[in-house]
Amino acid sequence: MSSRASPSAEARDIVALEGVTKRFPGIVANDAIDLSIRPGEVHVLLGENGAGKSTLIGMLSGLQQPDEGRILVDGRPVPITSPRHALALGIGTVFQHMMLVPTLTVAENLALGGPWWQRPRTGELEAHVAEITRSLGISVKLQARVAELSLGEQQQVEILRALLRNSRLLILDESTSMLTPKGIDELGALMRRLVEKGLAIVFITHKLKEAVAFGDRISVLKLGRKVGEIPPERFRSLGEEEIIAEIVALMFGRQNDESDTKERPVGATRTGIAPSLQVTDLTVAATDNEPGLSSISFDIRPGEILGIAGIDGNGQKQLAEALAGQRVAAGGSIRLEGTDVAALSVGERRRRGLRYLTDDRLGEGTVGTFPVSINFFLKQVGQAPLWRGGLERRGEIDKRAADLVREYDVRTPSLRTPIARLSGGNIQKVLLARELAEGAKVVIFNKPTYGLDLANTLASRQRIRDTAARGLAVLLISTDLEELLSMCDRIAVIADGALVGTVDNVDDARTKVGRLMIGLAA
Amino acid sequence: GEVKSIAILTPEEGTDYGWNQQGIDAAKAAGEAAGVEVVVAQGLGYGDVRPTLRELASDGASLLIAHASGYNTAAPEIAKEMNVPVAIVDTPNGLEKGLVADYTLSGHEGAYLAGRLAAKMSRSKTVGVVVSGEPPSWNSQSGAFAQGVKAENPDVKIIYAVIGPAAYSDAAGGKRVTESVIASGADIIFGQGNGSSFGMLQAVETTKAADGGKVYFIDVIGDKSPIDKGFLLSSVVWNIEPVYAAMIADIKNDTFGTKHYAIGLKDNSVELLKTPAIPDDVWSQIEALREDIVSGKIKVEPVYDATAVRALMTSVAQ
Amino acid sequence: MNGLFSEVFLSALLFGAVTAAVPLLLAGLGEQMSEKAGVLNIGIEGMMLAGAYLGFVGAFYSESLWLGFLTGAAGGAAVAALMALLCVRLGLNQIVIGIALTLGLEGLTALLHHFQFSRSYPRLPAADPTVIPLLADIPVIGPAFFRHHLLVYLAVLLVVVMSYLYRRTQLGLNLQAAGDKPAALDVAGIDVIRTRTIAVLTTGALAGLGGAYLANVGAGLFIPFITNGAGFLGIVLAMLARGRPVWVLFGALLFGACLSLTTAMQVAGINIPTDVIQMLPFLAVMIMLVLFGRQASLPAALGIPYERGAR
Amino acid sequence: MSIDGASTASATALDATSAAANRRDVLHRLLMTLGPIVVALVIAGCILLAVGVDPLAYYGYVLERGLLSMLGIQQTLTRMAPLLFLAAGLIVAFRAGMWNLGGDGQFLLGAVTSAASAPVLVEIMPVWLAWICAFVIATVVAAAWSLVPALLRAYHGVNEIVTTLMMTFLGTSLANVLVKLIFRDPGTTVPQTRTLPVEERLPRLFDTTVTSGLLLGIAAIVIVHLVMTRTAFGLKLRIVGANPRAAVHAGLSVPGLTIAVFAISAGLVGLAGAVDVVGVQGNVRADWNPAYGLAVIPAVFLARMNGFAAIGFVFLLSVLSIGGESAARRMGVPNHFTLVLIAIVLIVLAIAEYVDHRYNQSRKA
Ligand SMILES: Nc1ncnc2c1ncn2[C@@H]1O[C@H](COP(=O)(O)OP(=O)(O)OP(=O)(O)O)[C@@H](O)[C@H]1O
Ligand SMILES: Nc1ncnc2c1ncn2[C@@H]1O[C@H](COP(=O)(O)OP(=O)(O)OP(=O)(O)O)[C@@H](O)[C@H]1O
Ligand SMILES: [Mg+2]
Ligand SMILES: [Mg+2]
Repeated sequence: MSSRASPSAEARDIVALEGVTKRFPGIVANDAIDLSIRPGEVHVLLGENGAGKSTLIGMLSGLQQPDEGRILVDGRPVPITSPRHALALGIGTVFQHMMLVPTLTVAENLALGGPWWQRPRTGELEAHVAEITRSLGISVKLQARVAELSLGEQQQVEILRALLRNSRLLILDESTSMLTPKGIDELGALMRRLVEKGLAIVFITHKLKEAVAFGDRISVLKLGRKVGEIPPERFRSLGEEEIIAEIVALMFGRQNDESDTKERPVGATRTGIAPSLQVTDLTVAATDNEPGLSSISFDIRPGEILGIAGIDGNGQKQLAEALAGQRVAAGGSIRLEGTDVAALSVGERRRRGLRYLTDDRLGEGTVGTFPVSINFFLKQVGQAPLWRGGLERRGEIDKRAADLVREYDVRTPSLRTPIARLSGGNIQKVLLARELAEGAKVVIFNKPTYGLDLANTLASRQRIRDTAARGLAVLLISTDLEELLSMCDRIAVIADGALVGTVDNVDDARTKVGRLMIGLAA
Repeated sequence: GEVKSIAILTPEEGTDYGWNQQGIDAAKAAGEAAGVEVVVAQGLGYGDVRPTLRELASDGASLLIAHASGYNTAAPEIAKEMNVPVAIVDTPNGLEKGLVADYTLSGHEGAYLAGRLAAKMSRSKTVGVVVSGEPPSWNSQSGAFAQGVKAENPDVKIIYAVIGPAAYSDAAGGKRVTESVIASGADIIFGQGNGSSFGMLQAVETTKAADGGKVYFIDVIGDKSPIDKGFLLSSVVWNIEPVYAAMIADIKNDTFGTKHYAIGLKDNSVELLKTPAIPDDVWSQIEALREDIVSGKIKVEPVYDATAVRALMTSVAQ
Repeated sequence: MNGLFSEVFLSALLFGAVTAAVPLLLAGLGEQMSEKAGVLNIGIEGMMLAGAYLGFVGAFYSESLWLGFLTGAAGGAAVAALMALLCVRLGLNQIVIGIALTLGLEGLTALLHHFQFSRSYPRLPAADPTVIPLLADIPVIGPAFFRHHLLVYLAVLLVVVMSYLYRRTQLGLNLQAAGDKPAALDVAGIDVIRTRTIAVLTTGALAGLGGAYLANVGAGLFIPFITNGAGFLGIVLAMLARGRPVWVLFGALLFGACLSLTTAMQVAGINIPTDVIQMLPFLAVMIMLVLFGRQASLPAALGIPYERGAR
Repeated sequence: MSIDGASTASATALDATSAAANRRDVLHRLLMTLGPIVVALVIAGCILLAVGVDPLAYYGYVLERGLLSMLGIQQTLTRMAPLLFLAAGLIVAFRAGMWNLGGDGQFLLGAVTSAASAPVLVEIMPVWLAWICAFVIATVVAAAWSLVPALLRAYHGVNEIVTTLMMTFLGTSLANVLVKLIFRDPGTTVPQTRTLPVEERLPRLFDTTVTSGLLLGIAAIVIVHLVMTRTAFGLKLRIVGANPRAAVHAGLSVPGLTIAVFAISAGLVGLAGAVDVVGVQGNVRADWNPAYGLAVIPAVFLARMNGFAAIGFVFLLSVLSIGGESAARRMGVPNHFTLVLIAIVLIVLAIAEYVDHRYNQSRKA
């Protein structure tokens, strides 16, 4: 797409981008992008992590200004100077990262933005909300504090807020990442209804199936450039498989989606061997805004992958943290190779081989301002050979970090780069390297591929499979059923802080797990 | 010894109608009289003055007057280090020939007279003592004031109040506390405090006594008549010039550091200020009392300790 | 001795407590607003000093107390404007700038006072009290609480107004969002920088007003360093109050009461060093914290400058 | 985008050029410090002009008396000793993300306890041992004083800004009570502790009046810098400071480290008081409070918590305070002007850092 023949924006465009370029220190996030967004269309934006999708959205919603190029609204060039301006232009956005105030209630969050002297108009709001939630098939607790909601519920609130604004252009940046399959379908149907009413929608996702199912037009970004577009005419003429093949070719330059459904040879685990991890009656008290765990029991043998399925916010995080020692258990035992570790500290559990790969990469997984090299070893600070007598051995640390960078293919400008500057996928590789370091016996993976692009997702899954193949016991927590089905030996379903059933991953597992997840017997 | 220039160091600016100003004015006057240059280092605070002392000494000052009790550790040390005479306050046993002289000044005799005056003039038979801290030199005046009141009329109540441990510049505190003391019946306030004494003065000016009449203020050390609005009854004024003049003379005679310098009623280095608010007959009685003190008929013992001063008050107040 | 504790004296003590509490109340309310919006305003002592000085100058030359309050508030707000420019707009470190402003205004007001008033020490006449009918006639309580300058009642009223603003208006939501998740406020169409700037300016105006009250009514004059750490007390009050204006009021009254207690005990002849009595309010609060110490609920983005689109 | 596969190569390349880059960096930092100071002097000079004082003469005295004259530089270096310890203590706390704003209380308690103990100790043991004991006492007392905020923060999550501020009000009063009621020298009329004789204070360096506390202070801040940047312990503290949740996740004992940070920080600040008393002051008077913390806190921030940079800023502060006092006297300006000067310098330095940061960013983009 090097030709910059600026197509004079067609009259039909609500918003058009002409040669928009955005640079950040050391990087061109958007490189001469042309894009037209039309009423009555769902315009899907696809691209790897870091391709520049969110940056583009940032400029449309007034968070950022293009360095070059221009944005046309209704055919006229308009610099979108602030989010307020964007809202006034009728551009409503659901951002990739939560944009709700955790200490305010849902209603207050929805009311945010009115004239300052007014009382928040909650009455008016309620009717309006009821109307929209009905058509969307969701329910929101208006009086609940946002901090008390699960991420999925928060995402619903954000979508609701964007709809409340009566925008002409609705932007959804990875808004399906936290929704249930049913929620996703309902959102898809709603988008359809909205575009039929004449709205324009920009929809960003990493799931190609959603893109094909909901989109009218697809644009693909790669390394900040627009590398291709499938217009509606062509979209309609192709079948799902063909479209996916085309997208994959555009995104990865590869012909086919390296099949991810490669079945794991079940039965590779040696059933005779004693379990590496035995959890009995693990209980965690509920807090004001988080569910607890009630009497969770399971065990995992060496070489086995046990999946935990369930809708987000049902105790997955509590389970992982209780196992890792970051959360106090009210009762029960956790046996690691026979010895109870329930009373041990986080560090001690790790030393004995219990590893936890968190789903919160920036929040707790890394120290964003510290260099990549140090972040590899955050959980080994003070240990030989990287530290001797408490003194840091820079050479040793850099050498080992360089090895890991090579081994795990971490793409970083240098070992000294602050890790927050890496893309999410590369941060994830650092975390993987850290948890799989020598001595691991049991590894808990919490949503290991959340937010990762296809290539990174596949690579991470392969790592996890390899881990199990090396004889480690793996607990894989995920909200993505496909992922669990493609990897696990057994899948347990968690609901309301309890395990409601465990299913062997054989032929009809999908149905059984699905039934358990919606509250039916397997 | 030869005296070319003397230097005086004060913790605050010499514009306070009080301790700092009296010191600086006196040093200037003494210097002028003796024909020596006077260097003034003011507003030095209560921190470390060694740098200033050293600098003044190396600039050739023949005498350093460290005019704050907070300076009485540093100054003798620098005297020895740089071999320059220093004068310090509140350290009677610190004398060293040729090097260190002490001038522990106490206006207690004057404060005693002020106490007599207050007791004579109080309509409510209640007087107040308000201080912003309890350094020894103030204690001795508070104590003597109480003794004076008691000697004049044992039935007069004395209310004592400290604004805060080191509330020297707390003008609002000075006003607040003084108002409370006035409310408890006092119609004459004997006030000691640096910046905070302006707050006391303000309270006196703006608060009526229980009987609806004027409340009067008795000040110490300086003379606030230039800024008075008719509420200043008197002041125990210190004149430090003779002390400094004597120091200069002693350096010249090589007798510096061999004697204590004091101020008192005798040579009028402590004086009770006469204001129009004092009726002539009362004033003549006070003059007579002054004579009695000078002649030794009345003895006023200074009390330096805060606890002892408070005890004096309580016993008076009962 | 009991004679000393007459009705008049008791009400004077309580009156004094209220007078001492008012500057703390105003400073605390101001600081609270900044903190709510995510700005840690350490420069409040400097703003109070600016308010005290300019408030006094205004009142002295215009011979109107109200004009003095106005100039005082404006003075505090002017210092706050500098803070807003540096810390909110440019995002400089709030602690560095706050301390620098405090140091600078200590020096500057002392300097100005030196050149202007250090020979004359002008003093204002007594402030006219506004007597609340009926209530003012209650023994002890009446003279203590209902014969103050009008500004005192306004300051108390301000507590109600602030509570209302925080709980019931969009402005309250905006402020809280600016402190807890500024990005969310921004994308809702409200300018975070402007919201925080308004909060900081309000803080400055309130602190300046507190300083002006301290100088004009509390002391009736201006002298260098007159605030004596009141601004820092305001910070403590605001943080302890956890976003509730009423608690600032209670805290300010507690400190005021302790100051009066100091006087009362001395007048009663109780021989405890003033240092010890001065420790009482802090001791009380520390003990409360140790006994009931709960999670501090400070805004998540407190002290962190906001930059749109940064990450 | 990312530099594929070149990570190791670029990492080593980076190391090879880092020495030269470092030198350039130091030069740059120096320029970015001196430039703003000149700007600040010009601004402050305008104020001087406004009150009718010749700024050039004023600054001449500041320079001469604070820096260039033999006497002046000695005073400046002596003033630095306690400030360095204070800065060291603050660096530990700030790097670990904890706002120890209770410096004045800790400083005074350290000062008072060392002042009370040193004169007694020198009578029963060798002088050097007495110093060490006095230092230890001051350190322990100040560290213990920080225990309440530390425990409240570690186990109840109570914000330490407010607790340390309150403890500093309390500590100042307590120090006064101690001087007035318990450690009071019976031989003086003024309430103060017994005085440590000049001969028994920390030795002076060579033939000067510079206290050897200066060397201790430099050693302290350099050690703190190295511990914070080169050791496992320092790294742990920095992790806690940069991201407490990551610290929990990494298995660090956050409460334990929090308490350690407060203890070390307060201990060093208490030591600052002890070094000032045992080295220079000799005793503590009631109501003495030099409030050094107020100027050192911003200096530490401007130094970005780097020990070596902090030495530079502390030096600058000392020059300004020693030279400023002298200049004010000679030019007939009230001493308060020094405060204004320091404030302007701090603000302009902060702005310069911002401008520098912006410039770097736009150049990289
Ligand atoms: N504020 C910023 N400062 C610096 N770099 C940024 C900033 N925002 C984005 N970038 C960089 O710009 C590039 C594009 O990022 P962007 O968030 O647009 O990617 P994306 O396509 O949305 O990825 P994802 O699928 O993970 O959401 C990335 O390399 C990112 O690091
Ligand atoms: N502030 C920055 N300065 C320099 N480079 C940056 C900065 N932020 C991001 N980058 C670079 O941008 C790239 C992608 O980062 P980004 O955080 O946008 O990824 P992402 O969009 O979240 O993608 P993913 O999560 O899939 O990896 C990385 O190579 C990173 O080095
Ligand atoms: Mg994105
Ligand atoms: Mg991402």
